[in-house]
Order: sequence, then C-alpha cells, then structure tokens
Amino acid sequence: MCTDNPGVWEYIANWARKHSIWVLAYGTGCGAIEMPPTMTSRYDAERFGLRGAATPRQADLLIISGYLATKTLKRVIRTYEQMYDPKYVLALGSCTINGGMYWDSYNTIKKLDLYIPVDVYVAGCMPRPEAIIEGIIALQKRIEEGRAEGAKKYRENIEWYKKNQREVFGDEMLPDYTWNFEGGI
Amino acid sequence: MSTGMRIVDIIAYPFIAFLIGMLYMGIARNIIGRIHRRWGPPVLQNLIDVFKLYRKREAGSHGVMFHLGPIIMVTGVVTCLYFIPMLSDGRWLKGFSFDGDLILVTYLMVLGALGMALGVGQGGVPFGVMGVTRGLTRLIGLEIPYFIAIIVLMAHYNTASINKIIELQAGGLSNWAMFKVPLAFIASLFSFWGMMGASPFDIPGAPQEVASGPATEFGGKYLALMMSSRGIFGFLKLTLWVDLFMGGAANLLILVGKTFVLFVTVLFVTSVYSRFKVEQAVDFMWRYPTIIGLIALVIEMVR
Amino acid sequence: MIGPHNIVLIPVVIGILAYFAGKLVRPVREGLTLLSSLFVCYVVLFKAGLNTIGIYTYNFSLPQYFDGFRFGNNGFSWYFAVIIAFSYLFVSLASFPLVKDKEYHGSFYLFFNIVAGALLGIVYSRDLVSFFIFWEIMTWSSYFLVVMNPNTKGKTGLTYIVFNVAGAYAMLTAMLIVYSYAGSFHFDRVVKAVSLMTNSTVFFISLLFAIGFLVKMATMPLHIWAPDAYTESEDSFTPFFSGTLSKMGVYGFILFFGMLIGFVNIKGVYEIKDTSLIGYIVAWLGVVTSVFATFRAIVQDEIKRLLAYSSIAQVGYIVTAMAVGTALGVAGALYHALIHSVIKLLLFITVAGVIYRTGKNKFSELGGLITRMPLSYLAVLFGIIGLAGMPPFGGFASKWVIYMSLIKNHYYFLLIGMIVSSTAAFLYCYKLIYGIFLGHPSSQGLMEVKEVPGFLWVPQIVLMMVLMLTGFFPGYIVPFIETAMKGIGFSVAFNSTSAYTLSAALGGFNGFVVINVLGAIFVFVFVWYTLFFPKSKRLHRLDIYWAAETPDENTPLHYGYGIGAELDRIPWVGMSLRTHITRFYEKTGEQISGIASVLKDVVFNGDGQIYMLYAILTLVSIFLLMGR
Amino acid sequence: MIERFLMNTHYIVLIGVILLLIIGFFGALTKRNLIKILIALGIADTGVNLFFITIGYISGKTAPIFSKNGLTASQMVDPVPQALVLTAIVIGVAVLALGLSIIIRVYEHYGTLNVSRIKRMRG
Amino acid sequence: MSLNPILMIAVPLFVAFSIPLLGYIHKKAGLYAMSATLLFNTFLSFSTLPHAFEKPIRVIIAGYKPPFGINLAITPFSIFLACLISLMGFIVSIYLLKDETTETQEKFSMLILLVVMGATGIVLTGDIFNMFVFLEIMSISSYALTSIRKDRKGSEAGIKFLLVGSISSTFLLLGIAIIYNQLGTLNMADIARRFSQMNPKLAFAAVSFLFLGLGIESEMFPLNAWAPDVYQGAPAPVAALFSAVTVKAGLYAMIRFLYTISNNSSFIKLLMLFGIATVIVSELSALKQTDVKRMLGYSSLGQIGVILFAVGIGTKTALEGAVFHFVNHAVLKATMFLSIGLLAKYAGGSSFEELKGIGKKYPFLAGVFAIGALGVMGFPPLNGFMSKLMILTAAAKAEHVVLVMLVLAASVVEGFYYFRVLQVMFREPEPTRIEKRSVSLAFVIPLVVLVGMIVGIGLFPGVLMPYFKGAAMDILSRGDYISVMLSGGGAL
Repeated sequence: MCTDNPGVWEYIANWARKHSIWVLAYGTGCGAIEMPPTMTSRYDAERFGLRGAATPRQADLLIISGYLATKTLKRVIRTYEQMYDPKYVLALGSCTINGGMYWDSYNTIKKLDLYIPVDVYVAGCMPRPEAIIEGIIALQKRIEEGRAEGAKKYRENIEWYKKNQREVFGDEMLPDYTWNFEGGI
Repeated sequence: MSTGMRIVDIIAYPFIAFLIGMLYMGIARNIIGRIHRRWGPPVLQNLIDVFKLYRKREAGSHGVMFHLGPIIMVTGVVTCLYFIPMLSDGRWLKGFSFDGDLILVTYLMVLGALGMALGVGQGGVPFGVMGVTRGLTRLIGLEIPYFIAIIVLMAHYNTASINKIIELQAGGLSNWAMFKVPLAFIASLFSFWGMMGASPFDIPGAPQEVASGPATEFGGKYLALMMSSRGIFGFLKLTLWVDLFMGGAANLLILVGKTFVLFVTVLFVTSVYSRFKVEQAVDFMWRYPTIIGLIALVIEMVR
Repeated sequence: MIGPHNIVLIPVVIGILAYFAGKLVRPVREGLTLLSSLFVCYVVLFKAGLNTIGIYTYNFSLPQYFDGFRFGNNGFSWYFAVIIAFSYLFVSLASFPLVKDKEYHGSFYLFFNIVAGALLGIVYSRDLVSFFIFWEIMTWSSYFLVVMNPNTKGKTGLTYIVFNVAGAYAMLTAMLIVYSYAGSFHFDRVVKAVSLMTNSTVFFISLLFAIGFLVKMATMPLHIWAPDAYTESEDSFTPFFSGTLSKMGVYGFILFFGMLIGFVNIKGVYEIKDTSLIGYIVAWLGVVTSVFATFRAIVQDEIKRLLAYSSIAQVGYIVTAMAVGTALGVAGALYHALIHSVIKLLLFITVAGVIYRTGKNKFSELGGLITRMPLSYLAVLFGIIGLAGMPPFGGFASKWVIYMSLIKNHYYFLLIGMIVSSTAAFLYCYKLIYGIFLGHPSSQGLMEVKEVPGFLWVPQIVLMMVLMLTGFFPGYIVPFIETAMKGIGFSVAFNSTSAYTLSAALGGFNGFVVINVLGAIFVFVFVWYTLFFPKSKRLHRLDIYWAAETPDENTPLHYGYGIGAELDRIPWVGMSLRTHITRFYEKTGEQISGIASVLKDVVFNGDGQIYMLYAILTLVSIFLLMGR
Repeated sequence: MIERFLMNTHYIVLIGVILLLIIGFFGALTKRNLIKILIALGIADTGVNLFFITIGYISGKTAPIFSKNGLTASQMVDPVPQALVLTAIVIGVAVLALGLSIIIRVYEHYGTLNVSRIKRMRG
Repeated sequence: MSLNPILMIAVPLFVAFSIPLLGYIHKKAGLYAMSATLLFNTFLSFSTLPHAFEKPIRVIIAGYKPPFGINLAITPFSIFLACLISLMGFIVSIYLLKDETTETQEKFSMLILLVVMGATGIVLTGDIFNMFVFLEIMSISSYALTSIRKDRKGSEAGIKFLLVGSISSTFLLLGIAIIYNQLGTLNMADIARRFSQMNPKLAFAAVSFLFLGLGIESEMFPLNAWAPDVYQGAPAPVAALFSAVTVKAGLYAMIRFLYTISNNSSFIKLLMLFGIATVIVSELSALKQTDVKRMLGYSSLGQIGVILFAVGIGTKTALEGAVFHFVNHAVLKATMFLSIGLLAKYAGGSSFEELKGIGKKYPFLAGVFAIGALGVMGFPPLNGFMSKLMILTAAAKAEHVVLVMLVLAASVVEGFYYFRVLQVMFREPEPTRIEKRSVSLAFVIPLVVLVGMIVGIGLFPGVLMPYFKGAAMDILSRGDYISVMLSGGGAL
C-alpha cells in the first residue's frame, strides 16, 4: 500500500483530505477577524470538515489573511516549512495578490506567490465569510482532482523560492534545517 | 468456541472499540454543534480525520523515543482494553479479563499516558512538557475519588475481579452497583469526566494555552495513532464504568446503549463548563468527589 | 567451615587488609573487594543453606556473663542476606570506576567492606547483643562514608550520627529491659520472657524498638537525617545506603515485632481495629511519610535529593504494610523491600554514573542525554517503571500485594493515603527521566558526554533483568517469601499456584499474560508503523513548533526541570511543602546547648574559692539530708 | 561514749578546735587574697592537728618521751596520735610551701592575688 | 615469691630522691632511671598478681603484727589496680623520654615517680593513716606537676587544685581522727571489724568527712570543679597520668572505704546519685567547649561518673563492669591525652581553630585520636563498649531503667561532640601554616601499645574477665578481708 500510485487508493485519500481540512488560521492582517464567523454558528465551516489546528505539524491548510510584512513573512515561511506534505495555502485579500493598498509600501510583500506556493487566492479587501467558504470549496475541488500539490511544487523549485526570499531577507535568512533533512526516522 | 473464533474475537476486540469510540466522538462534535445552534460536522467526521492523517505523506520525528511514544500509548490503551470484558456472557468479547483485576486495569490506564510522555520528552517542545506535567498533576486529583469508589466496590462485593463484580450485579436494575453504592458511583463519575478529558478537565491538551499539549510536535501518522488511541480510551472507560456500575452488557447492543447513555452525561458537562486551571481541578477533585466517596466508604464500613 | 557465624568476618577482614595493602598497590583494593563480594554471594546462596536453623554459639572469649554470641540462618535471614550480598556485589562493581581517582580511595573501601560485614552480622545474629553490636558497627562505619566527600556540609554528618545513635540506644534500653526479664539475650529465651511481661512493659519496649527501627527507615518524625545523608554521601555508596541499609530497619522491625515480641502480644496491650495501637500509629506514620516525602521529592532540583525523598516515601509504604501486622501485609512488605532495593540500586548506580560523566548533579544543568547514554536511559526507564509501580515490571506486583493486604483487612483510609502518594510518584518519576535524558541539553558540554563506565553496565543489566523477571513471573518470589514468613512464624498468605500468577485475598493477576499482550501489541503496531508508512524525516533538534519563532542554541528550552513548581498552588500540597519539622529539632538542639552553656558557666566558673564553697556545701547538705 | 570522750579531754580544748576550724574555713571562703586563704587553710589544718592531739591525751600523764629513764608506759599519754600529728604537720608545711611558690608564679602572670580575678580558665 | 611487695613502694621512693644526684652524671639519666623503676614496678606487680588472686597477702612491716603495725593488704582488687597503675605509669614514662617539657626541669621525673609511688601506696596499704599519707604525697606531687610549666594556665590550675586538695586533706584527717578516737586503731581490717560499735552520730560524721575528702580525690560531681582546669592546664602527658593513675587511686580509696570499712548502704546509694549527676553535668558541659583538652577533661569526668554510678549500684555484675571500666578509662584517656598533646604541640594549640585539618597533616596521630574517641563513645569493636554494656545491663537488672536512659542520653551527647572534633580534624582543608615534622619513636611506641590494648581488650574481653570477677568478689566479701588481714594469710 505504497503512497503515491495514482489509482483508487489515492482517490479515496483525496476524498478524505477534501472532507477533513485542518486550518492553521494565521491572523496576519485584517482578514483574521473574518475567520471566527466562518467557523462559528452563522456560517459553520465545520460542516465541511474544517477544524482549527493548534500547530503547523497538525495543520493541512495555511490561511494567510492579509498584508504580509517581511517580518511576518519569515514566520509564515517557517510555519509553512514545518507543515507536512499535502499542505495547501489559501490567501485572502488583495494585499496577498498584488500588494493591495500597500502596493508601494517598502516593507510589505507584493506577491505572495513568489515566496510560498499558493493554491487559492480569494480577492476582496477582506472577503466576507461566504467568500472564504467559496474559496474553501474551490480548494476542496482542487484537492479532489489531485492538483493541490503545493508541497511538491515548493520542493522541486526550492532554489527559486529561496532566491526570492533571500532578496527580501538579505542575510537574515531562515535556518535551512526546516526544509532539507538527512535520513533517519 | 474454537481457537480460530477465539483469535478472530481477540483481533476484532480493539477495532470494535476503535470504531465505536470514533463514532461517539463524531456524535459528540455533532451534538455540541447543535448546542451551538449550528449543523456541526457529519457523524463520521472523526473517522475521516483519522484516515486523512494516516494518509499524510510526510511525518517528522525527533528520535527513536519520539517514534515509540505514540506506539506505546496505543499499546498501553489496547492492553488495558483487553483486561476489561466488553460482554458479560463470558464467551464472546471477554479479552483477557480473567487474568487481571481492577487494580491492574487502573494502573494500565496510566501506562499509555506515561509512555506517551516519554515520546513528548524527546520531542523537546516546552509546550509538550507543560502538557504532560499538567496531565500528571491532574491525575493526582482524579485518581483519589476513582480509587475510593473502587475500594468501596471491592469492599462491597469482596472481590477485585471485574467479571465477578458483573456477575454479582446480575438480576435486574435494582442490584446494579449504581444503586447499591450510589454515592461511590457519583464520586467515580467526577473522575470519569476528568479522565475522559471533558471540558473542565481537558487541561493537558488545551489548544489555546499549551498548543495541544503533548500532541504539539506530533504530526501526520503519529497524530493519527494518538487520535485513534484517544478514541479507544474513551470507549474503554465507558465499558469499564458500565461493567462496574451498570451490571455489564449481555450483548453488543446493550453495551452500546448503556455506554451511550453514560457518554451523554459527558457531553452535558463538556459543553457547559469552561476549563479549570490545574490547581483548581485538583482542589475540586479533592473537595467534593472525595468527600462523597469517603461518605460512601464510611457507609460501607459501617455495614 | 564457612557458615553464617564467620561469613561476617570475611568482608571486615578484607576491608582492613585492602586498606593497608592498597597503600602499596592501589588496585589491590578493588580486587580484594570484588573477591570478597563474590565469595559472600557464593556463601550466602549455597553454603549458608536455605533453612538450616543451625545455631553456631560463638563464645569467642566473651565474659561468661553473656553466655556467648549465637548466629543462625533461616528463611527470613536468608531472604535479606541475599539482598545484602547482591547489592554488595553490584555496588562494589559500580564503585570501581567511580572511586578510582578519589583521594579517599583507601578509606572508602575500608568502611564499605566493614558496613557490608556488619549488615551480614545483623542478619545472621541470633541474640540481642550481637544484633546490637553489628547495628552499631553499621552506624559508625556508614557515618564515615556519609562525611567522606569533602564538599558536604558538616551538619549532615552530625545530624546523621545523633539520630542513628539515639535510635540505637533506644533499642539498647529496650534490650536491657527484656534482658532483666529473660535473664539471657538469646532470641528463644527472649520470646519466652516477653509473654510473661506486664502490658505496660510490653508497650514500653515495643515503643523503644519502634523508635530504633523507624529512625533507620527514616519515617516521618525521625527522618531529618535522611535526605541530606543520602544526597551528600559518596556517590557510589548511596545505592548501598538507600537500597540496603534502610532494609535493615525493615528486617529489624519484622524480626522484633513479628517473632520476638509478637504482634499478638502487642495487640493484647491496646487494641484498635484488630491490630495493636503502636502498629496502627506506625502505619499512619508510614502513610504520612510517603505522602510528605513524595511531594517533597517532586519539587527537588538535585537528582540525588529527589531519589532520597523517593526512597523515604517507598520505605514508608513498607512501614505501613508491615506495621499493621497482618500476614499478607508482612509478605507485601518483604516483596516491596526486595523490589525497592533492586530499583534504588539501579537508579542510584546509573545516576552516579551520569554525575561521574557530566560532573553535574542538578536537573537544570542536564538534559538531552538520551542520544549519548542510551543504556543509562533504558536503566532509568526500567527504574521509574518499577518505582511508579507500573504493570509490566515487578514494581506493580509488590504494590499490588500491599494494596491487597490493606483492602483485605479493611484499612481503607491507610490505602487512600498510600494511593495519593503512589499517584503523585508518577510526577517525580517523569521528572527524573525527563530532567536527565529528554528535553534539550542545558549546556554544550553535554553533547560530547560518553556512556557510563563499563563496570556499571553489569549491575545495570542484571538489575533490569531482575525487574523484568519479577514482571514476567510475579509469583516466582512467592515461595521464598513464604519460607521467610515461616521463619518468623507467620502463616502463609498467598494462594497463587504457578510462578506466572500472583493471587491473594481478593483477586489476582497473571503477569505473564500482561507482558505478552503488551509485547504482542507493541510489536504489531511497531512493525505496522515502521514498514507500512512513509519513513519520517529526522528533524533537527531546534526544528520545533516555537510559536513560529526560531529558537537558537542558547534559548533555554529545557523546561522540564521545573516540574513541581505548580504544586505550591494546590492548597493541601502547598501547605505540606511549607511545613518543616526540622525547625522543631533545631529548637530542641538550641535548648540543649543553651542549658549546656548555662551549666558550664555556672558550675565551672573558674573561681577557686567557689570550688571550695561547693565542697563545704556538699558536706552541709550531706549532714542535713542524711544526718537525722 | 560521750562521757568517756569528754572526761579525759578538757572541755576548753575542744571548743578551741571547733573555733580554729570555723575560723579557718570562714577565712578560706570569704577572704579574696590568695595568701590569706592559704593562711586560713593552715589554721584549719592546725585545728585538726590539735584535735588529733587531744584525742591521745589522758589526763594526768606526761609526754611519751621514751629516752627519759624512769618513765613507765603507764605514765605516758597515748603516743600514736602524736606521731601521726608530726607527719600531718610536715604535710601541712609541704602544702603551704608549694602553695606559696605557685602563688608567686600566679602573681607574675596575673599581677593580682585576688582569687575572684584568677579565672581565665572557666566554662 | 622472691620479692617482697613492699619494694613496689620502697624502690620508687629511693630512686625518686636519688634522681637529683643522677642529674650530675648525665642530663637525661633521671628520665631513664624513672622509666626503669616503673618497668621494675610493673614487673613486680604482675608477678605478685597470681599469688594475690589465690589468697590475699598480708605484708608485715617491721615485725609488728596487725592491728598494731603498719602493714600492706594486698587483695586481688588492690594488686590488679597496682598493675594497672604501674603499667600506665611506665607507658607515660616512655612518652616522657622525648617530651620537651622534661628537658627544662630534671625534677619532673622525680615528681612522676612520687605520683606513681603514692598511688601504688594507697592501693596496697592496709592502714588508714598510711593511706592518708600516700594520698598526700600523691596530691602534693600532682600540684607541683600541674604547674610544672610555669605558664599562666599551669599555675592557675595548680593553685585551684591545691586549694580544693587541702580542704580534702583537712577533712580526711578529721575523719581519721574521729575513727581513731572511737576505735583506737588505724588498721583498716580492725576498723572494719569494729566499725558498728562506734557511736552512731560520730560514725556518721566520720563517714561523711571521709566521703567528702575521697569524693574530691575521685572527682565526684559537686567536688570536681577543679578537674577540668587541671586537665587543661597541666601538660598533656601529666593529664594522661592524672586520668590514668591519680583518679584510680582516689576511686580505689572511696570503694575500699565505702564497701569494706564502713559498708554503709545509704552512702553507696548517694554515690550512685552523685555518679549520675557527674555523668550528666560533665557530658553536657563538654558540649560547648572550644578547647579539645578541656573537652577531654570533661569527657574523662563523664567516664568516671559512669564508674561511680556502677559502684553505686552495688551488685556483683555492676562492680565487674566498674572494674572493667577502670581499665578502659585508663587506657582510653591515656591514648587521647597523649595524642592530643602531640597534635597540640605540632599545631601550636589545642583549640578547634588551631586543629583544623590536622588529620590530613598527621594522619597517624589523628587516627589514634579517632580510635580513642570511638572507644570512649562505646562503639562495639573497641573496649569501651563491653564495659559500658555490662554496667548498663547490671543497672537494668537492678530496676534503674530511668538512670540507664539518662546515661545513654549522655553518651549520645558525647557522640555528638566527639564526632564534631573528628570532623574538624579530618574534613577541614589541610592547614598550610603547619609543616610536617617527623614524629619520634618514643611518642609512637606508647601510642601503638595503647591502641593495641584498646583493640585487643575490645575484641577479647574474656581474657581479663576472671580478674574483674576476682576483684568484684574481693570488694563485696568484707568478711574474709577482715579475717585474712587479722588472722593470718600469707605471713611474710
């Protein structure tokens, strides 16, 4: 029962991954305030199998909910690298798409995609809970079709991502033990 | 009851507990959702979660002991399960309960948690250690009312083997231990909620304070193992309480029925009360349940 | 022929020989000690015979007045002799590397051998005088071992000697009273004499004997000396100190209260809940000791002090079990005595090795040694499983017997007290293994540490085997316990049939099945997990969830040593941690020295004339008082 | 017995002995000066010697001088106590002499003879 | 029996007074003469020991048969003590050969001889006034010995000793005078025979005077205030001699007087109470001492208290224990004082500060001191244990359980302060200011012999047991003492 032969087994796995997404709600901007209504009674994202995850080790979905200062980006990258393989990123708000209203600010990130692979963008200067749930459903469809392979993408062109990150961080790079591993269990 | 059937019976033992346990947790999340006036996840949500975690492609480990931590936890829980008879007819689903007694079961319940703690230790996350310390300190509080209750039971039925206790409770509702030694049952209920991790007592794994405590550093397949062992553990405690206080179960259906009734009491407590601090939990446990238990003990000694 | 009577001399003579021979050739000391310990083990196991009730009167030119020493051996002394012999062997093995380059190398081997000889003497003596003589030799020779390493406080030694000598003299007074009734010191004559004593005398001598033995077992009001003495005694002697010396208190208590005075006689005096008043009080002392000592152990930062308090707590269980005087209780006490000395030997030897290698003895300075010292980790793991009384190993079996004895005889409140302390024991067990081996190394030096010296592996592995053996076959020890019990006249308590099971009054369990089930499941899950899942990545030490921050080399991550800090906030436990009985003893100490200095200055005030006045006054007082 | 005792010793001498003893001890206990104490002890000593002599005295008999011819044993007083007193006197003298030499030494060191101040060694 | 026991007194007397002459031949001749005579004395006493144990010997001097002439009454108890005294004297004399206090005064050896001769005289004499004379000789020479060093401490101790000593001699003389007045005789056996015929009031007065006088000599509680100062002030070998010899003579006189002569049970009971008081007071006051020699003085008083307590009990086993404790106390105290003397000499003083860490610098001497300390405390393998056990067993047999507990409590206190000293010596870091000097042989031999005796007696007490039994019988059997001394015995 090895893991990555496409066939039926993978289909079932994707079905399970679709229906149980554990969210690491990263309150990095104004979008964080939208997360509670989506999870609680009125919009109840738990119906879709969403559940808050306390640590990146347990999480599948990383929601970046707003502008990203370079300082916050370092934390986001470390968290992303600590998550395990089928991991997805949902970027809320226009600030993650093209810098939004901070398009000319000196210390915000203009395009999130340069630094970590993003699965679904939800535009809007802070999308409402319905829009977030819409984004999640889109994400679930991607997972079902098996196209939500952000982790593989990050692994394959790690140099490119690291080059972009080094441009932003300069010499204060993150330690690299979070992404390249020697063997052993 | 050929040996072949006996082997199937033994192998099926933990899986039955796993399924029912996961089912109960799913139902619990659904009911709590309904209490919050929202739909809540589907009943099989927990099973899906566990299956998803099993199919995670990556998992990190901090060393051999880290790798063995969850394994020992499952081992401890399943071993403890084997020493508690699910059905009281003595033929099916009785595990190895005839080889052990109540004190053995009490200590086996804690074995899993201690094994897990070793894994958490090597994980090196300070949150993990804090979670373990809170868990063990809470245990000091929980163990006392529970032990007083089982002392009363042992004194009342003058035996320590669970099967014999079930037999002595046969014959109708009136001579269940629940009614024979009601105060002891009430005292044990408090510690039951504590051990189930019901809300006022879910101190070790509190996500807000200690980032899910012991499970902080465990992801992927290890988390799956921990969730399934928590499911089995839930069901294990339910069957134990049913055996001790509600006269055991003749067949699986009665078992599910009785355990579900007991499980509902946990729900009421979880959804209403907010979390205790550790010292509040221990102080609470040593105050009311212990006094109730002692009263039961005195009544027992007088008789 | 070598027998119980002259086995005592072997270690003592060899100790003295080793001391002087060692001045010429240093390693002679190790060789001789090893030789003597092996020889003692051989004699104890085979030569002395299981229940040869031989009495070797040994009139070595003593004044006819004492009509001779008497030595003998029966199941009961054999049981304790085996504990002594093997711990003597293991501790001497462990001490070779640890004491090799210390400057008190010679005197260590001298006093260590003398103590071992004295213990054998105690166990084999069959009359009160030889019992007392070897008890005193044990006291003063262990005193020198306590004060041996220079960085200990002087006060420790003095507190140790005052308590133990006072306890020994309490015992001596009781022996003399018994002698004045019995006319002889031999055990058989004493047993006859005790039955004709009046109730109040029986109560008085059992009180004095109780004091003598409780001091040795460090039970609560008399335990002041124990934590400091265990912590500050020479590292390689502490296993022997806490593992075996405290068992002499157990041996004495059972021997005197079981056989000589007899529980039935004491019960006749004042009876409460069908046991003797003294027994009941001592049982409660045992429980109080174990509860207080366990909570005190949790908050310690020094490794050896934690283990010291844990020894006091564990011996507290033994005291409770045997004090109530029931057959099953005494059996439980004997079983737990064996298990406790095995565990304490294992833990203290390993800790001594760790301290020897790292040079640090505090949890806050250690951590993360599991990768460097795997065998020691395993040893401590086995040790804490035994200490906490967890099922797979022998620790559970002995605790189970003690619980069963308390339930069977309806001492429920004693049992509840014991449960509080045995549950709290999990905390200090976890702290012990976490503080040293798990978590993060507190300093860089810990990463280059080597495994404990080779000599320590032998005791560690053998003791681990013993723990597993008692786990696999809990009933294996039962026949030896029963012969021991018959040796002091107790009826048989167990009704377990085979070596696999252990069953007594209310229930029983099959250790073999427990371990097999555990093993089977473990293997199954381990195989399933290691083969059928993607290999997990080896994460870096600092690659931990740190709220998205990046911890570097010197962020303090080894939080575990703070376990127990939260106990202060728990009302009852906090109060127990704050009360100190040492204040009471310090005050009495000041009182006595106050009287002493007043007396000294008043009576001997240096003025010649006053001395003459004393003479005249005495004359006048003699005339007045005696004159009429 | 008392009559025999009183009969052959003069009443006065007995009172003298008691007086001497009282003076001696009174002096030894109250006087501060070391030399005075020694003198007082000497007085007590002579008191005892006097007592010893009076014991041996038989009224109407003379001193026991054997060399004098014509003196029979019956006329002599009991000679034994007198012999003893001789040795006692010698001892008294020896003690006195030794005491005085030690007092000189004490005076050199302490500069005073007041006994209440010679107590460096106490407690 | 070739030599007449009287030589035990005559030879030392003769040599003592010829020593100043020997001084001219060779400066050290006096010392060698002294130890030679003491050796002769030991040899003579040990040779007469077996004979005396068969039958007490009565030595007639100058032809006058008792009860008229002065004669020696050599009973088992007295000859045993004579052996002990001469042996101890000889051992201390070997020590003195090299001790520097003797270089300055050649009179030193004469005084030592006089003390030993006086003690032997007390022990052997059968005449009460003769005992008084010997007592005085011994006291005067010990006053002189105490202040031999002419330093402040010595002279202060000497003067105090002299004052209290002269009071004791006054009362002794008074007591003897009354006895002579009533019974007309000075021979002990004769007095013992007719003691009951005395006028009860005067008998009581005589007994109390003598009790007081001898009490001062045998360091009983209210009367022993002078002892600590003397033990501290006198040079160490002299202190060793006092504790081993002079106190023994005083105790012998007390026992002989109370048991054989007056046989007054109420005073024996009083002696027991005073014994207990001595033990408690001296052990307690030793607790707060800062000077080791003074502390040893108090501990010596404590041990004597135990002996008095044992004598006071009066049963046969108690007396055996007392005699055994005589021997142990003499041996132990001699070892302790000699070793502390040397340690103090090398460390420049005997207080705790000066002796810090001396154990590391002089391991042999400190080791001997430690063995002595363990012996005094009564730890089993050494000799102190057996005698203390015998005494306590006898006390328990005689229903004095409370007193037994008091003695044991006192020995706990004793354990405390001895181990405190040992810790000061062995555990403190090595003192830099003291340089290691080699210990000369004359010091080592006596210490080795004494340690040998401690361990020997400790391991094989049975060897001396018959002598203790004989001595105890002798004390108790008043009747045949009288009969032997008066009627016949080994006429010599």
